[in-house]
Amino acid sequence: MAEMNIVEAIRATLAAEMERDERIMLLGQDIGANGGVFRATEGLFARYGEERVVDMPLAEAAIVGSAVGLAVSGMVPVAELQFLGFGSQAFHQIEGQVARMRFRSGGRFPMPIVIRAPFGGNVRTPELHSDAHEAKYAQVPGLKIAMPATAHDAKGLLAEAIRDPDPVLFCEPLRGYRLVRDDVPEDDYTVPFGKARVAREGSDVTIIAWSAAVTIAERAAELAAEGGISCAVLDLRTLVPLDEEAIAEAVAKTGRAVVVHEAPLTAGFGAEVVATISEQAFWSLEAPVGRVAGFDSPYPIGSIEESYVPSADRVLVKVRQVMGER
Amino acid sequence: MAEMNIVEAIRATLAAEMERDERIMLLGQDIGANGGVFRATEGLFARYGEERVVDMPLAEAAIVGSAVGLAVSGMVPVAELQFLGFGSQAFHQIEGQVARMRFRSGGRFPMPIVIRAPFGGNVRTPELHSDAHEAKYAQVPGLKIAMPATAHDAKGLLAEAIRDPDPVLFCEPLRGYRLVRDDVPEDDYTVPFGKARVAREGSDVTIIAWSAAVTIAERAAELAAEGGISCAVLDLRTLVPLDEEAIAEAVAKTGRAVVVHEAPLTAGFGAEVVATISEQAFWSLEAPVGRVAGFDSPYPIGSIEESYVPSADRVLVKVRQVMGER
Amino acid sequence: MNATPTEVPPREGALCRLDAGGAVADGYQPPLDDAELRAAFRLMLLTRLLGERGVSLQRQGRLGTIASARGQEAAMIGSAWPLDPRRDWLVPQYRELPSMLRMGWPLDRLLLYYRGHPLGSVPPEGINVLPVQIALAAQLPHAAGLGWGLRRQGSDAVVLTYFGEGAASEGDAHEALNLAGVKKAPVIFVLQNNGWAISTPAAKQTAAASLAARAAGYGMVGEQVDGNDLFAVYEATARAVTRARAGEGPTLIEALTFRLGPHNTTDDEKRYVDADEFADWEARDPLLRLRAYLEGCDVLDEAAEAEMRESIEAEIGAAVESMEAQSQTSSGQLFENVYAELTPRLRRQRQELEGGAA
Amino acid sequence: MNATPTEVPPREGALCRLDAGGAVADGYQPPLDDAELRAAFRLMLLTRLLGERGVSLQRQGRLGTIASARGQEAAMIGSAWPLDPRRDWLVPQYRELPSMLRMGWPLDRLLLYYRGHPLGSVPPEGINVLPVQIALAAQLPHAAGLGWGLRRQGSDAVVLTYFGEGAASEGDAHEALNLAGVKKAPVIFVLQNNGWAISTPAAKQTAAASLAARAAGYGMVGEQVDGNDLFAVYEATARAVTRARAGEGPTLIEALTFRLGPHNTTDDEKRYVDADEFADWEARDPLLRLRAYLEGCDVLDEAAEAEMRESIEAEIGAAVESMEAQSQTSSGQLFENVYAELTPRLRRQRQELEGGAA
Ligand SMILES: Cc1ncc(C[n+]2csc(CCOP(=O)(O)OP(=O)(O)O)c2C)c(N)n1
Ligand SMILES: Cc1ncc(C[n+]2csc(CCOP(=O)(O)OP(=O)(O)O)c2C)c(N)n1
Ligand SMILES: [Mg+2]
Ligand SMILES: [Mg+2]
Repeated sequence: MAEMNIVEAIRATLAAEMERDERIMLLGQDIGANGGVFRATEGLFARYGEERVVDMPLAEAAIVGSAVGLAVSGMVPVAELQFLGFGSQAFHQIEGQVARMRFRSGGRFPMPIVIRAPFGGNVRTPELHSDAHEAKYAQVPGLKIAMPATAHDAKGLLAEAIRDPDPVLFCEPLRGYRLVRDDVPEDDYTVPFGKARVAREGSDVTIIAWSAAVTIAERAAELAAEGGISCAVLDLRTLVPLDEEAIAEAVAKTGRAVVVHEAPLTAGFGAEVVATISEQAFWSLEAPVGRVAGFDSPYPIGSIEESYVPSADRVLVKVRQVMGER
Repeated sequence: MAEMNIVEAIRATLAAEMERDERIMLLGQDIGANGGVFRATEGLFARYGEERVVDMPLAEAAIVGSAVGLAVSGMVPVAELQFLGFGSQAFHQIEGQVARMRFRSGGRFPMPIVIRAPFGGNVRTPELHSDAHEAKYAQVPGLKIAMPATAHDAKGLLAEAIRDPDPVLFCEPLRGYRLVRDDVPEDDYTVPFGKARVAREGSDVTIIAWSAAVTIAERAAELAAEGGISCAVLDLRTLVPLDEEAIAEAVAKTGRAVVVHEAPLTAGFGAEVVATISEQAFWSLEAPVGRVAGFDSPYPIGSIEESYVPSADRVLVKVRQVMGER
Repeated sequence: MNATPTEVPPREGALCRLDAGGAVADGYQPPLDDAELRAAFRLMLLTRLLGERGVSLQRQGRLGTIASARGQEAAMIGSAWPLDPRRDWLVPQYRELPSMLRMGWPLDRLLLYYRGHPLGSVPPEGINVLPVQIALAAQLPHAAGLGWGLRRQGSDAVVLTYFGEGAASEGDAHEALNLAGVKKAPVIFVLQNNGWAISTPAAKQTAAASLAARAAGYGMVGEQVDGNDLFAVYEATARAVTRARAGEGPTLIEALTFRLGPHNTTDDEKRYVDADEFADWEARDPLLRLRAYLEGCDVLDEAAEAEMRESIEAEIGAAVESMEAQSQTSSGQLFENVYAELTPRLRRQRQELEGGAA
Repeated sequence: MNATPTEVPPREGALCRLDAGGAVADGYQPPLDDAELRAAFRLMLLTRLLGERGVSLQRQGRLGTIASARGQEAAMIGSAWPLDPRRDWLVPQYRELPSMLRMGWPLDRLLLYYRGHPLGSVPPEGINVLPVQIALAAQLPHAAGLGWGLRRQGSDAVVLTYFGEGAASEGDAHEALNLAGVKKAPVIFVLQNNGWAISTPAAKQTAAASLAARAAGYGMVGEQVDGNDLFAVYEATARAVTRARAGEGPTLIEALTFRLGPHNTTDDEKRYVDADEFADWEARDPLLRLRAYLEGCDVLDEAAEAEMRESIEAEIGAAVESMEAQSQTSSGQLFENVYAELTPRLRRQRQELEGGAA
């Protein structure tokens, strides 16, 4: 057991997986000699060489699209988008190709591809670097979506993603790269997809979140506790597949829920969570589910981003509201 | 007043708007001499010439991206994506550029751009031609989304979209191009964005839909009426802005609702509708809101698509379910 | 009507061996022996007849939309012929049916594709062909990655991929060509410049005089050939295959050709193609050209062709029958192969559908 | 450390007027008169000093991430100089600060951009510059459309746009160049090949020997120039401007240059750039080169440069003050200019935020 931050956990997992399976290749921008702009691949170039840790031309559609061909040839590509926002440049390859090739080919060409991508606000990156795009990808059948909140899960979910025969979009919280630290077992383990994690027990309100928003939810739960409200925090871990059972169970217990995410409110994945609760736990609901999200405006520039990203305070306000306090 | 189908209404509106405003240019694939693969621009090339009705190179990002520059230069570009599915090739230009340029430039460069795109199933098109992608675009702040269900609204919403200073994704129902016919006033008129239409009054269940799904909803309402259930049908017309008031009002009346769309269920815009209902009309709900949608699988090939696209029968089953019948 | 008809090959500099009248230069030896010549001609003829039969089946409602290869048979067959179907790979766009057949794709399965049947895009085990690609140019990065991956694993296989002069305007074409160049991937990019992308003429597609010239911008060999000349296409491709196998990287071949018919069964080329332009190209029909040559050197005669025709009709007939026999579908096909295993949500959706909700 | 250092210009065929030592060919007359030469030199020096001041402000936490133009001043200033700021347009990527300044972008507003302030990307009325573009190559279709649109409206304005050799691999670059060629749009595409895209060397970016060679594939003129030579860059651009104004369409200029520093303030180029390569390029510094020339022909001397330096420091100092005076923000800026008018939902969100929920 070692304490690690998320970027360390990811680096260690990439190394271990590459050691385990020779078919694994890393593709990305600046992942080689530079070790990735966040050092997620540091040391791997020296260890595995430029045939397996590949600095690609600056072309996201080619990074993702060539992964399709590499997978057909028998390789296991792990592609890095330097930032999730630049996945838009490859959107047609992700939604139209990677996610559909197994279906289109009747199973002949599975796509054991992982697309890693950091995202998330409040780290003072330039425009287009922070946006949380997960809901757009959750609308893409054939793709799975993992969004770890802890270093422990970053390792376990990434190992699972790489071994999964299906394509996985693996979103990494920029803010957590250095700031989120927790115990990571040294042994090999995986965290199964579609199993949410109870990050905190509580009896009044369930706060549902994923990725960096889990930390915000936990902080809000602490604040709420000071005011006498007991909040559970449920970390979804993967959006697709979605752990509907855990959601239903948690909400059945508390009767009240708030969902938190960084992406804009409208058509964000929070809406799916609300709809799922409505379908699976309607009769236990004692109040409308609250949503705390980014606003319906473009992710703003650094000096005003703190007002954009959901804060523990904003979550707390919503928690009070669903408790009928106001 | 003339009876028209949707493609006729669109063609007439494009002609009238081009007549009204010289700055309007049409950009697209095969929209010139060929009049568009669905004839939406038939006759306009002859009338306005190749400077205003432009057959573009086969490059969606350039079609959309050059519209940004054209708008800066003072033109009003109306771009056609041959199919909404190929908007993915321009996704980065739509979400990252068109939708953000006004915000980025502090209002200096408004983007009076319309992106027209047909979509929708059960017309036996090849793969990638039918997919309903609206929810992905609804997650894009800065963009408006219009989805007419009738020829009347196709005209009124398209005129509004073209005159709107903001970028609008205008999704046209392929199935309705020929099959949906209704009365279209010859006079100039617009249909305001963010105002839903009560397509049918009813007292037991509100069926909420947009675009081609409105027709399905209406058919389901007829079937339900035969079984003694009175369904209202609410046509949202635009997803962004969303007419929350109309939704709340309708659901307040019936206490029960079903939302219908062709896109996959998970993270579809139906989830947003459910979340909105939960926020705006929770206390009047007598049953969980039902969702009838495409399945969470890629839009399938022609011979099996009929089982994929929500049918009136599937909607009816859901209506019965929310009525507690089962 | 279009004011700027496509230029008619042979353009200056484009490789041409077999002229429009079926003549070759004195002493020229075709790159195929007589048996192969007959086989290639048979596949050209089959393609032509299949196209015609397809249209009639489509009109009867027994098939869906079909994009025909009529007029482009030499560009397709000439480029597919140098490949070794057991070791090499084909990454098609959507029009290259004879190339798929050449690589072993079963004819009945091709028909199932036109039928709109899910099996139609499923490559049988052992057939090295990717499914038909509907998104223009999206297959090109796949081809680059496939070639790169095969080579990395020590194979000397090559990858053949196709795109049109329309698809060539897509960003994916650029990204893929550039990547293939960097990785020296063993890929042959055959750009069929048939002058039209549906109704858009090449002159509105690009201001470039030659699309093969783009190869220089990717550090690869580029060659322009008369795409209606089986021999020229074969030769250029064979050279490219040799280079690719030897690790010398990718090649871009621009085959100048013409679509002798509508874009597909929903289109009418008369709305935009000038009748004179069409007639010019009919006079350069790749099939007639090869037939003239073969007859001239006694590799084929009327009787042999009639026999061939008969066997082709029988083959097509059998394939149509087999296609229709396989054309049953089940709604389960909506859920299979979305993932390796059904997600809980998909399982529920499947139950809902099968529970009679549909 | 990288095994394949970028080639050092002058490459064969690349236009060079002012060599690394500051010498020109006998009898060569620079394209700018003395006053303009001094003004151009001053802007180069300002760029250099601003970069240095920027780094120190960044370290103090008064500015955010900055991408410096150090080493590329000639490529930027030489290409921006032939433009007419009142009529022409600039569509930048993110590194071309001197070109923005040349077009009239206020210095304090540039600093506001580095500050992470929303105003930093707002072009003042009358300044013909698009906001800094973060998505690589995404600005190129905008430039093509802008040039096309201006021309359609009868203007003879031209559009200058920039991208790096990294961005050149993006699909958007291809689509935009091709479109500009088709539309004969009056656009000058300046490709600054500085050898590196962050840590990725040009040799991993493309196998092409010349990126200017891509112009042929779009039917436009392409030219490779020594990008550290103000005169060569100016001349090539001025010719391109003349052609563009005359309706002869776009030009692709590849300026061979080098980033004399990190990619931005979060980067350390020593992790990947070889020290020898760096030193080679320091010896080709565009600023030193021009200074040597100007001193040689008495357009500049030490005293004049010292004076210049002083006035620049004062200008930067005033801009920093003005920037800080404007650096207040309000959460309302999150909601303004998303649309022309707030949607009801945004109005509610704004109320929620301002109601103290944050
Ligand atoms: C990305 C994308 N955009 C648009 C289309 C619609 N479309 C289908 S075929 C076609 C024309 C293709 O022309 P070309 O690439 O020259 O190939 P050809 O049909 O001539 O063989 C178009 C626009 C598509 N299939 N994919
Ligand atoms: C579409 C996109 N992908 C990735 C990035 C991240 N990124 C920022 S700068 C850069 C390198 C750019 O290199 P180049 O185009 O050569 O320009 P230079 O920095 O050398 O001026 C990368 C990869 C981005 N900004 N946009
Ligand atoms: Mg074509
Ligand atoms: Mg560079």
